[in-house]
Amino acid sequence: MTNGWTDIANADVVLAMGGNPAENHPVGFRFAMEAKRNRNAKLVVVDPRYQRTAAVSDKFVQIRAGSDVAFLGGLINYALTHNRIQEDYVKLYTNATFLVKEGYAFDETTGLFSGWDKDKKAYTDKSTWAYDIDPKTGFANVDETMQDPRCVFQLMKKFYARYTPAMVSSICGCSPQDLEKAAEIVTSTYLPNKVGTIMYALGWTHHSFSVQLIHAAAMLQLLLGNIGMPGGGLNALRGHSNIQGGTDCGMAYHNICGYIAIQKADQAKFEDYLNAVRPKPLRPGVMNFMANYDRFVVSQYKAYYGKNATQENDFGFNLHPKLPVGAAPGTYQNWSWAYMFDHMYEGQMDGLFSFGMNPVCNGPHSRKAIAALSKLKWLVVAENFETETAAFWSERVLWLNGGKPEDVKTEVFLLPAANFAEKDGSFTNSARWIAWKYKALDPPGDAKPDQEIIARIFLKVRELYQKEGGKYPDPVLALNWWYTSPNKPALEEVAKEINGWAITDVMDEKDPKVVAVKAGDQLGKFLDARADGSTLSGNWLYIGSYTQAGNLTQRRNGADPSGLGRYSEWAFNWPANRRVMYNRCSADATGQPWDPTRADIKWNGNKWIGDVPDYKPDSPPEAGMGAFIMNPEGVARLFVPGQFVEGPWTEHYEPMESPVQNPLHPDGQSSNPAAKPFKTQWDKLGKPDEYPIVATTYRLTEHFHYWTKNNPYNLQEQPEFFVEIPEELAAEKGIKSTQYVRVTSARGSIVGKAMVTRRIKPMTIAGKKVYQIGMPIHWGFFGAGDQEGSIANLVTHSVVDPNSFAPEYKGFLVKLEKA
Amino acid sequence: MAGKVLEIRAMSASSTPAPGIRSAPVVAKLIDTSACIGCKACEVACQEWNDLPPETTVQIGTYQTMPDTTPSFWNLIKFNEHETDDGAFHWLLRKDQCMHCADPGCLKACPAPGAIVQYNNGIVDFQQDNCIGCGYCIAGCPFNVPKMSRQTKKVYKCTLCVDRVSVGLEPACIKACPTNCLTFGTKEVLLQKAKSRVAQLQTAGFLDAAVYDPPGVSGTGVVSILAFGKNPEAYGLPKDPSVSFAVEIWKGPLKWIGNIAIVGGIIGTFVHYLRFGPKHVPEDDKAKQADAGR
Amino acid sequence: MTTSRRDFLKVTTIGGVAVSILGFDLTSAYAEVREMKIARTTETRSTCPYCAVGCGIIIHTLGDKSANVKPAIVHIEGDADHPTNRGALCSKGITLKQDVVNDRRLTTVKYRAPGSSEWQEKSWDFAIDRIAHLLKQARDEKLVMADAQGHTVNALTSVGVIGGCTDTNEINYLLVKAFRAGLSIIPLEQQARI
Amino acid sequence: MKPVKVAQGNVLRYNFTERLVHWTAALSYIYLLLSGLAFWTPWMWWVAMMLGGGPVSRAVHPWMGLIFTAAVVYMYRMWLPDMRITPTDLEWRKTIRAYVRNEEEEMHPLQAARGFDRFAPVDRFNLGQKYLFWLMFWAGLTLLATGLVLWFSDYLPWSLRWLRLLSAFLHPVAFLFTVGGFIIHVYMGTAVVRGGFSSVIRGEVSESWARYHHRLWLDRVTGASAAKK
Repeated sequence: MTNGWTDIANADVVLAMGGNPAENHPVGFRFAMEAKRNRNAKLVVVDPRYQRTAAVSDKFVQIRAGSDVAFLGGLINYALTHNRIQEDYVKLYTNATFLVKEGYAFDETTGLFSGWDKDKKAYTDKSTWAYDIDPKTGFANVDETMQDPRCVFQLMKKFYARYTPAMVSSICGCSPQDLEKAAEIVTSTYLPNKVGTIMYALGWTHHSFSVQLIHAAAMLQLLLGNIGMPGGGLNALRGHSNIQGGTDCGMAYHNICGYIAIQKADQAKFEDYLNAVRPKPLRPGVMNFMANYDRFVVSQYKAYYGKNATQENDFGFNLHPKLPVGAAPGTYQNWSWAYMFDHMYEGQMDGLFSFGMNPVCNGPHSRKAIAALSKLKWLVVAENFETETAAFWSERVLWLNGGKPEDVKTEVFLLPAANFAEKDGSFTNSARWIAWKYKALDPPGDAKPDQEIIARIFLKVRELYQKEGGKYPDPVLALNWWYTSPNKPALEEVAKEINGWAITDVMDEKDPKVVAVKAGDQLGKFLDARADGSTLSGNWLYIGSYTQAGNLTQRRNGADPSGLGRYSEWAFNWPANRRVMYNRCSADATGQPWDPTRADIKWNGNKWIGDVPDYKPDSPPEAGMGAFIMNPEGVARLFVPGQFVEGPWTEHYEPMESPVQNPLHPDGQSSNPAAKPFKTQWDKLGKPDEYPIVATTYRLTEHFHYWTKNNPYNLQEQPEFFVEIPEELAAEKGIKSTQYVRVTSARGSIVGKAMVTRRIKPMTIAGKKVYQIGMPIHWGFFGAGDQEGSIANLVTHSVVDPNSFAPEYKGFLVKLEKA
Repeated sequence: MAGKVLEIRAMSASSTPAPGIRSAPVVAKLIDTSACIGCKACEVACQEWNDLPPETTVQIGTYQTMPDTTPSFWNLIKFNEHETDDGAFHWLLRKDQCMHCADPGCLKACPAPGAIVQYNNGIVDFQQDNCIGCGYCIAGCPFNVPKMSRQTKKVYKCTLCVDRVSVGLEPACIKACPTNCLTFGTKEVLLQKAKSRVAQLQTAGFLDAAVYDPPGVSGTGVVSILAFGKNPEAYGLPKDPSVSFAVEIWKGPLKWIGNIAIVGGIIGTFVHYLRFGPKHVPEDDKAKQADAGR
Repeated sequence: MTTSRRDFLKVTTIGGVAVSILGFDLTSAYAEVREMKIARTTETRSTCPYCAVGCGIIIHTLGDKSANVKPAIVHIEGDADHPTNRGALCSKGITLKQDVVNDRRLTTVKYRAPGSSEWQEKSWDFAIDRIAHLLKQARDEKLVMADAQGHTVNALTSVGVIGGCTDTNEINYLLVKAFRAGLSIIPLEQQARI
Repeated sequence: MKPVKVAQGNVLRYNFTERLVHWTAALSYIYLLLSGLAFWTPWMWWVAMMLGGGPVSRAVHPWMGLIFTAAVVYMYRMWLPDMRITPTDLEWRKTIRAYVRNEEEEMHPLQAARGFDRFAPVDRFNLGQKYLFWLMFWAGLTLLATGLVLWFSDYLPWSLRWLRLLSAFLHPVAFLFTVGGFIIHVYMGTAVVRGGFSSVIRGEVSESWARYHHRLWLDRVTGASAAKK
């Protein structure tokens, strides 16, 4: 989230799209309801189904699963053609004024950008997706009037002109009037004193074009001047209690803690790596905060390797593993989830640790996951309950793939783990609030907290290396395992380390005679970290969370003098306890708020007051530092110069399995040109003639993922798997509610009760009648009551978005029959 | 201890007036159905707080947990689909539970002294210890609320968490509700809130929006805001509920007529005896004579 | 006969009056209100482990934390002070007690030997020992120190670690620190990807 | 019925089965009445306490109801021929006022013979008894039907709730009718018509009693008087 849950109450318009907050985040959704109640805010819901959020909406539009980009394109086009954009904001805070490099082009017939290699079927040259750079200064050229045909704004207008209401209707299946009505409400926030927010979740991220989809939403919000405003922003709701903290803390193959890209094998020298993570400024005067990343990398190494990270060994640059290069030049190996399971299936892996994960259920394509796990030599699962993954070798699960337990040679350890109530520590919610929780009781029986499991495994391996030696034992032995109780590190100590402290006295950068942070003191702010090895910090983003003032994640001051739901002294909000990100945009060029009733920050002549500014606190507005301090441009990117693999703009591409050819370019590229299916025997994609129905998967409010199937109360609320089927389709197939139906995709099939409903309507897509059905996840083989193995992911495929590598759970093809 | 806090305003089958004389603010629950998202937090909050066993359910072709409330499930969100004349689709979500009527039909119909009580704060509570399981309250209720347990042969329903309310806490469902669809407070304050919310809904285009506080039962302790206020049936609510005529007659005039008749009958026979005495059978021979005489 | 009949009525009437005068007064029982079940429990502030709203919860446990008490969860309810949920919880959060107190909870280490069709109960020492050996073996065999182009790699990709999305930041950090920085494992993934 | 002389001057009015059925009905009715009164008015709640408490009374009441109805139905089978209302009954009804006022006695002995003539002769049961029988029969069936609905009240779907309400209303109405009949019956059988109570205990009545109250019946069972007539 750019903003926060409590901040949503400040919105005038809430667009819930690609998410079903009332269903999946009911308590967070209360702020949307507050906005409705207290500000008469309008709630617009765009979704494949009329669902719980739609039940309280002011405008609901049904679209086909997988057509969200077209709808957003329609909204962008509406804003641009009806001149419903906040022009001053766009000029100040986006790259709309930037000139684009000569050579950049988009072919409307093929649906491809410049740089496409027809033979290799790939973008081999992305060099034209760039700004027009002044060779002398290295800065991008701009046209403040936005009239230059090569400026981002003009190119954008032209690009999205194709997303007419008629075209959107033909792609999404909604009426043109529906689009226009929704657009009228959503774009009403273009006025400086009107703010709209977007709440999205996995309905946007589960596509083969998910990153671009979110880019489109960001473009819309930037055009309307909603980013950085209280009540605005682009808010990812996120699905797990600490999925935010997990990504913050580096649980991803491609970055280390704090979203710093992982070191690559071809970065031979430490300097190469640091240069790769520290971009050069693209405009004069910008802050370009990422230039500080050397401090954070070195501090992170110091946290890892302690005394063994020295200036001489580049602070342990070679102790840390590097991402190996890939087969194709200029690429790197991909170990993201779906790729990991593909590699596992190909026999490239020996072992897997799973801490509370259940890939047989939660990963794409359950049968492929089971086949992949069967190739492992060993599997370690730490869990609260027996899961389908832990027992994937049992006959109960294995029948899905037709195997026998004796053929599965995987050695499996199922370790009983403590749950949330049985240990302390902090969770970071989607509003980036890091909040401490306390232990209420001991785990049952022999169950152990995860820190003990991790520590004991690591220390045992270290012991083995100490005793018998082995391959490259250096990092194992060098790791700084300083905890008072090494076998069971106290999480308070870990929290201290994540924030970091000064190892030796840290001198003030302006006045080197003044000690900024005393040796042994906790770091208080980002720039307390040093690249010279005098500080350590496990995760720079969390600096400020555990300072000399104590563990700030434990703060419980509910005061909100701002009246904007900021709660600045409740827990700790990364970054730097800033509640609204990009809040410099909430004020105009002179530093005065666009809307005085919703002032997040304000220039008082000497400094910025209000929320923690997302800006240099004492840099006057006229200095023009750039509101987006993390971007080397200093502004937000409407046009993305090369960071994404499928183009600088968001174009509508059909899902990998689609009932129609892309109506935008029927003779050109239909699906995402950069998304590539895997090649194993499991990875089949269906064709619309055999699988004519669009299917989507989702959660229900009564269950949490695959956990609550162990809880009798939750099972009572939603006892069994079902398939939501439009009335018309059911009539066509002679299906009645509660009869069993079989849903089959090219990957497998699944049986469940039919829920015949008026809440999903048939659609006309590109002149063709298309039905869509929906299936909730949540059930499996293990749990309270009778579980029948109705795992929705038995029918999903594992093609992933080429930027984020998230699988396409929404909008795939199936056929439906009576069971 | 808690019992001392709440006095009794009315009691089932009471031969004397209920003892409570202290006034207490009448508490109420406001259900803004237009803000209900059907998340069912209230359903399980109720069960969890009251330690009620989970029910065994099956998928019945809707999002609704089960067709109806049960003895161990006192609070059910009903999912009603509604299409307005202009073709707009609405999912009408309503919390089905005891309405805590000011004039409770259940209490009126109940023959067991003290099995149903109404506290001075308006809460209508079933005291299972005194319940005899006759099911008359089921007949007395215009909202189909009381449910009899097959095991215990006692009737159960929402208590408005009287155990919480009596120590100054809000009911469990109220606390759980994420969207502020449920509000707890004194009825007076809640009715004001309801009024302004109805006005807001009317401005938003729901011209029929209204407060559902049926006068037929002298108002309820559970007040609902309905966007389609002219059509409570669309929510599964009776249009103009009242304690049934049959119950009113039965527990009203019929009771007095019956009592008078019974007592009158006994007195009548007694008076008859005093006045006329028994019949004497003539001696056999006299009868024979009489026979012969004919 | 007639008198006895009348006597019967007389006796019952008098008896009834006597009984109702003498007792069977139920009014004391009428006013009973159920006892507040969390009147004297211990309250622990925690955070709901489900979605990312991060609702504050209060865990009520049996006893007052005195030395001789083994706490058990009596009730879990929303934390009214928490600015996000202000006491509210959804249908999942409200049933959290069942997530903790559940007869399906794992309480012993289970081990499945290769090819076996059942679990065996094992000790922690066995599990830790065996896992460490397997992990070291994989690392010794598959760790890549340099690739074909001569780049330093020092990475292990044949062992993966998934998890952490519902565990604390500190656990996530320990996973990253121990498994990536310490044991050189590259495939570290979690729910955010899927 | 075969005339049986049981003792000198006595006639068997009720055989054992009849007495048993009568008392089954009577005792079950008394239980139903007492527990029913407890449910009817809180003033009588103490009766339920005496009967083992409210829940017990509530639990036993329907079973007693079944017994009572069974007895009533058996009586119907048993006494139907005797209970049909005949033209003679209608004749008898014309003088009911005098019957109620015991005026037959005032005439005796002076106008004994005429006195007898003032009343139409009565067969085994007089019209009042027949009314009681039919009242108890129809009320019994009503009580059974409505009682069953109330017994299984919680099984009744909400759409049939009118049935529950109707039953809740009709059950006490029918009850009140039976109470009326019961009071008169008990009063007549014990206080007014001396010998009536013992007849249903021991089964015998004196010939004169029979002649006085049920001449047609006596004539029929003895055969003789019919001839004499």
